[in-house]
Amino acid sequence: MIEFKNVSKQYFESRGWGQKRSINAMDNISFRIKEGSCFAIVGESGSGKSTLGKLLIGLDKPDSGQILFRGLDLFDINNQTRQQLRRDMQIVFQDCFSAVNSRMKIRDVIAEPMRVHLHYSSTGIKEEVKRLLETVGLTAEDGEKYSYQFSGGQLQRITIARAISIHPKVIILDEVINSLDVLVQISILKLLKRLQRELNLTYLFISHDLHSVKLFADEVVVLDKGKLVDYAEDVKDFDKLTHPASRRLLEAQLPIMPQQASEDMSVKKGVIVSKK
Amino acid sequence: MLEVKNLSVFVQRDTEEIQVVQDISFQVPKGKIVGIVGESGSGKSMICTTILQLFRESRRVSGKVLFQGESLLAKNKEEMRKLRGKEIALIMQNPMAMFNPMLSIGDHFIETIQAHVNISKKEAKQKALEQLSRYQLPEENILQKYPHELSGGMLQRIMIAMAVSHRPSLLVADEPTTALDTMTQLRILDELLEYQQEAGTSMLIVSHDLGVIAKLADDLIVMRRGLIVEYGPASLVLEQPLHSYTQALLAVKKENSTLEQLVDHYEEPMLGSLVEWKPGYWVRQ
Amino acid sequence: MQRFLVRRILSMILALWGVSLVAFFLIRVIPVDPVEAYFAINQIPASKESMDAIREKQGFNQPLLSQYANWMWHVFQLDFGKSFVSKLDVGKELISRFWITFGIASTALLFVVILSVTIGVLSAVKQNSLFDRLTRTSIFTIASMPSFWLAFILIYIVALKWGLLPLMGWGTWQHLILPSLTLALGISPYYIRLIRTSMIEQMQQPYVLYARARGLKENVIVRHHLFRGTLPPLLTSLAMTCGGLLGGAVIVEIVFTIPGIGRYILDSMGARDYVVLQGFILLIGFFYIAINFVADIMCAMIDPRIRLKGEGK
Amino acid sequence: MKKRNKRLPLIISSSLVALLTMVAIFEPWLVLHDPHVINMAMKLQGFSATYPLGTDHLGRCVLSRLIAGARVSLFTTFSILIVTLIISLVVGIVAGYVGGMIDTVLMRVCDILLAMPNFIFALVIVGTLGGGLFNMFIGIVFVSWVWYARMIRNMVLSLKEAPFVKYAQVTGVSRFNIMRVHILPFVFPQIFLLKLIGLGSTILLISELSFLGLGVTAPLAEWGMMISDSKTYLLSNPMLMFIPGFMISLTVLLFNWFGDAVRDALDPKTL
Amino acid sequence: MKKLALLVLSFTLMLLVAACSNEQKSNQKTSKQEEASANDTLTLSWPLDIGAVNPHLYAPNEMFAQALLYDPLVSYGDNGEIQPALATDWEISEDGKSYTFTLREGVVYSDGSSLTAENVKRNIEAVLQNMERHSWLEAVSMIDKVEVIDELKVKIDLKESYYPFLQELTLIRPLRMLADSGFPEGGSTAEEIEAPIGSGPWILTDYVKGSHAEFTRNDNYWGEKPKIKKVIIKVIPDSQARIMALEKGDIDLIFGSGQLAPVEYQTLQQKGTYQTLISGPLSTRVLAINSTIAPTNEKEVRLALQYAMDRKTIVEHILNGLEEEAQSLFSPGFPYSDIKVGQYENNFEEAKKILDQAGWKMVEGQPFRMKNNQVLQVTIPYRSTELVHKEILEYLQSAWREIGIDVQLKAEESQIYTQKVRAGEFNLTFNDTWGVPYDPHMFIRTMIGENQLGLYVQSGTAISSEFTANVNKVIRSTDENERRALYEGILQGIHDEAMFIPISYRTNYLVANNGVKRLQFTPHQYEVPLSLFELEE
Repeated sequence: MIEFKNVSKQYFESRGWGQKRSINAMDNISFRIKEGSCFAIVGESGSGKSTLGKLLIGLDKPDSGQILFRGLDLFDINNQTRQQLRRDMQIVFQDCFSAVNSRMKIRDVIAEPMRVHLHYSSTGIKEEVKRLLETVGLTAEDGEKYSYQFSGGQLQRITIARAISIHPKVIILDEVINSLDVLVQISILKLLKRLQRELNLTYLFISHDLHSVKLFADEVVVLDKGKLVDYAEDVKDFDKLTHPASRRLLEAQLPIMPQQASEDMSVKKGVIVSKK
Repeated sequence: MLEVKNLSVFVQRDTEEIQVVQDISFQVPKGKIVGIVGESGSGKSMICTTILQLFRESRRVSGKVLFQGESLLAKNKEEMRKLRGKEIALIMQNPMAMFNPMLSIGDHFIETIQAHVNISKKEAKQKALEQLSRYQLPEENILQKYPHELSGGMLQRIMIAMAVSHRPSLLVADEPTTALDTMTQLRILDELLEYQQEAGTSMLIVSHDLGVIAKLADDLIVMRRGLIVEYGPASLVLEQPLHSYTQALLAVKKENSTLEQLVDHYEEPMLGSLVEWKPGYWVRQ
Repeated sequence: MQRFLVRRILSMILALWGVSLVAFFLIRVIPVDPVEAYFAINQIPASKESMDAIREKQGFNQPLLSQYANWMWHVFQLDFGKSFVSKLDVGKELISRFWITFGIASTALLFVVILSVTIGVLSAVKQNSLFDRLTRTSIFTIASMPSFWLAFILIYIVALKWGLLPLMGWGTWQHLILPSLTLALGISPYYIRLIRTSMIEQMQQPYVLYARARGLKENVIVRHHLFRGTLPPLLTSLAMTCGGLLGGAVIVEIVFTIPGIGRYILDSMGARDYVVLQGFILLIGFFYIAINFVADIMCAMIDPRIRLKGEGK
Repeated sequence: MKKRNKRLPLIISSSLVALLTMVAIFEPWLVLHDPHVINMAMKLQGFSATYPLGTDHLGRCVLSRLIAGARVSLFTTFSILIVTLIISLVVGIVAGYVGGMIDTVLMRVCDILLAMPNFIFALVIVGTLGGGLFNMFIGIVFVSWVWYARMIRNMVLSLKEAPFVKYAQVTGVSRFNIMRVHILPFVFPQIFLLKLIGLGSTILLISELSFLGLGVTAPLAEWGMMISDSKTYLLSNPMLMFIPGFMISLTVLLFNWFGDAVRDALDPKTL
Repeated sequence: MKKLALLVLSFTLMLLVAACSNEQKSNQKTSKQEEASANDTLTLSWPLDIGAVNPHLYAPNEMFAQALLYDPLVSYGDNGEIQPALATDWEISEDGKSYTFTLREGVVYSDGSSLTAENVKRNIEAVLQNMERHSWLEAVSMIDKVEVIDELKVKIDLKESYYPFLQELTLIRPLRMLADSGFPEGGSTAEEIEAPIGSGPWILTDYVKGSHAEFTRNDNYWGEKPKIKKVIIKVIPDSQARIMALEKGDIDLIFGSGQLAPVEYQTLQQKGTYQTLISGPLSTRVLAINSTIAPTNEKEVRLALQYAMDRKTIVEHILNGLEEEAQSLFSPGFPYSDIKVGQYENNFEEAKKILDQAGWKMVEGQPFRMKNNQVLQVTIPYRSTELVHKEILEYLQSAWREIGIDVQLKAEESQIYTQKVRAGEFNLTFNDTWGVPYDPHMFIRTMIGENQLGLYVQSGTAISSEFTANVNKVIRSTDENERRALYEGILQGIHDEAMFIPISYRTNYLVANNGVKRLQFTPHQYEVPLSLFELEE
């Protein structure tokens, strides 16, 4: 369904006196996402996983390579097709509080994409908003409220409702559960799983938390410093992830065990070099 | 070392007063680490700031906070100031925001040292360097660096080095690793643990992440909506949690759990009283 | 830092060039013929021939662009031309008057800094106290008076009734006080508010909380953390105000009869003395840009975030 | 209790502003005498029942002229407010959101205009165009939109990075709608508030230009002009100069207070 | 923090240094000033800086200061009589085209050099060199050549005969004499002079631009020497400031027309602690009526306006009795002002009657008179800075409303006003006569000049062509009787066609503290007779 072909992207950082340092955000990355699957991309911060999401949704352009959606090159299409693609692809951000315009009522927030893409009557939109709110576990009355009246979990449900309102094929989930409480994370993941089944969606799940990936995704790739370093067809098979970067991510998962156990863990020492 | 008795905290919001911490008692014994875990809004951070009396909004506090036998709540501003940083040191979350962007690391370090010891700037700087080298941050020019030139992990480590520079008898860590990368998080926790064991300091650590608490704590407190749900030795609580809420939290972190099995919300009211199940192990019914 | 400097200097040059355009063309689009104006202020009934002769001589009948080029060429050699009316060297005339105005403006600035820093800091620290309310109310009341009005009151009370200071004119340091005080009182409230708000905002910052957590003394917190954070916005707007001070000096110079640049410019405006007005705009523009440049550099020295902005994001 | 305290200044100041506006609007019905009619026999009268604030040097009712002056002063001030608000919003939002060449050009223009102190620039413009209400209006508008436009642009630049704007972009909402729905509602209140606080200084600027003989001219009655008209009566009839001066101060104070009250009511943090 | 403190400190220091450098300069000034302010010094205020005091140029050189330093060949006495000054004697040739002046012996400039015929020639030629600037003045454009006859005799040849030539020689500028050492290199005074060196009663001894100027008595003066040793002129542009300075004792004297508003003069007079004095008529405040545009192109309308002028109220209430009601265009005491042409009395009923007869009728429900659906509306522009004009016009606006005339006042910034007037965009406007020695000939002459205000006044009238011819004739006539007859015709024409509405005669007035003695005026509006004042011992 979606294919990345040798995609590279560099960012430049100026160093004064016209000197520039390039940072490889994505370095010759290729992979393919099957329709109806949940494809996870993991990596530490700075590994290039957010850039990948940005490119796919069209917020940025790659330096080289192609990104194909159902065989169409995303960066070689006319405006009409692009508008259609915008309907097919939606995104949900990590920071749900700033992903919603705080001056708009929730019903207008949810209706916004519909007003662009679907030619519903105003009553039609009203009905649809109500239906969507109920689908994600909220009530019709919530549509009259503003974003600051909701908790993070509820707001994330609203952004999900907004994303599915125009019947997209693909949704990019950019660290959607990271700033939420543990149990709320589970409820959002469950909601997303249900919607995927009902609406036949394809997910691109971007995360740095392998544990949630394991719970939620089907396939996984690991990014490290802009390079695709590891791939597992089934997330249950974490053993297949052998690259040091993948191992680091796995080890960083703090196991729940009593304190005594950690005593024999070797403590690494040294200076952490600034990434800035 | 630190004893909290029947602590309740009320916060003024608009017109009503909300009780954010309800009748909480626990103690941090000398040389031990006590961890408090709970989701956002459970009141766990309130406890830290109440102990140190560091808050901006109007709060009403009842109960007792005893530090080395003295009531902290009875102390005046200047007495509290002298305790803060010297006897009770605080490590806070989001180090990027905690450092004044206009002051260099050296400035921060020196003013911290000078706050409690009457020494010259030069000596303070010397002390800062010693302290930094002890924590594997020996580069001299780190003192000249400004906060935004350093990574969050680095700043957090500097924060720890600063916190322990007066060898406090109690270290309060409020979400010390929350804003950090997973890798860095691990390293910071190791360092904290190492310092605690070496210095024998008592420590109160607060986090929403069970993993963090599990790694450090001797005693563990699970909080929800201002109440203690479960309180006991970490080994016991983690291995065989008694309360269903704790069980739900732990289940998420289990290696082999699947999404379907997990509880996704916990709405049961907590009306029951806290009972001592075993000596030193309390659970709410 | 170097990159920051280079960028600032480049934009400074660009702005200066723009100012020269404004100075030249804005003045030229005005609907009054300077030659006619010249005869009018002398109340001389002029004939067409004599006006044409002067136009010819002054080059007013050449295309505007070549006039501009010619003017700029002379400006580069620091020659601002001769006044159309008085026939005196504009550069010299402007500079000699500029120092007087600058004297007033800088003394006023000193007053502003002293007034606003003391009152601003104190009222932020003692927020909502009687002192805070009282000083702020009185200073805001004073500031709501038109400056010429305030000047009259000051002259009447301090100079005429009490006889403490000279009424008006220019000469000793005593002459400096009332005009600059008038200017300062007019704008201090803005700074008091700025410092106060900024300090109170800083108090909300997590690093202040952290400073308390480390047990720092309150006065150290005020000095190191609160006041320091107030400096960059304070400096930036003080630099902006330098322009405002020069502008406000016009009125003060009128009321106190000080032979400064403002009065000169008002007279030249009446006479449509192009050459003077152009030189003036350029001079003030240059001064203003230079002051802002200095302020930016100072801000960058105080706030490392600005300084390093040019070097990587 | 606390809440009411905060509202109180807003209620009082806004009703005073409303009152002043009413006075300005209903001026023709409120004046006791025609503010323009001269009655030499009644010149320089003191306070009386017929002339509550006395008469001026041409025997006109001072109170009536004060009321008529409120109309001119407020009308000018408000129209300056509205026009600068519109210009700066359009320029700031377009420059900030559209970016590119348009942004560069607009901002360079702003740089240049900002390189001149406001008052002096206004003075040069009004002085060279010649005095009068309209020229003064032009002069003040010309210098006062720039700073706000700059400010708005910077606000827009950071808003542009907000995820909800990014979302609107990737969903295909039109540029115009993004500016209208997602940018304007965030920029407008802040700028309006700033302008409201700046109203007082606009009134002062008008009166100062009038004082220099560059502002409002006869036959309109305006406070600044009333002051400059009665300058020569400073010694013999100081009240003639005092009353309009007092009125200006009062109005400026009122607007400053009103602006502060609005801000405090909106943003409890800063007080 | 230390770095910061250093920064702030250095900035403050910079400011202080800048401020101090000014103070030092000014400190020296004051010490000098104080030294001088002994009993032999008179201090007075003047609204403007005296300028470079170039005798051959105009603004920003102040006329009164030029008059203090430089002498003319002949001077203007009472009733327009020409009196000797630097020239003791002069001969006029038969055809009126050649003037030979005999210079006074022993006149020395303040630099010690003597007045010579050569020097006079140099001065006049310097003026001629800058012809475009002076062409407005007939006396200059008429000069054909200047010849030195001998050491003390100089002959000026005119292109045509021009009777007011001697009168124009008395002008303060541009035909006064500068010492040779005052000429800059190259000899042209068109732009600047080397130094202000004249032969007048005063010497400029100290000058700080925009602040003050100090004049010291010229002890070698050829005429009657001033009684006072020193005079300091302080620049105080604002009348209120002047009054306060007088009250504080910073100045001794305020002199001149318009330096105080009428009400301010009255207030000071009523205080009783000062000497106050008003001069005789110096020039006339008149309203000029444009005869080229409607509705003032109708003679009836102009006549009605003449009758509708209540001079009494204006003089009494606005001018506070400082000026006299004007009965004629030129005040008594001017050449040819004894010609009687009649006058219009204030009579509102008469005005209404004339308008009714002319077809301007009051219509029911309309505030103003109408004719052919046109409202009787007159536009009067004025300089926004002229407060007295404004008051008079505001009064007229209100008074003329009574008889159905709609007065539109247009306050204009000075230069714009001038342009409007030159373009004839007015029905009425203020146009004061010029005073001695210009009146009446210069005033009359400009009425036929292109783009002149006076042209609009006369060219729409029925008698315009005859009027123009007469004016051309009168300035070239050499015969006194013929001149008189022509003036009679001209003045009568002006009156009959109601071209100007005289309002009052302008005066100079002064307020001085009691230490100043022998206060008086001269007929020159722009001269301050400092040489005549005395100080109490």
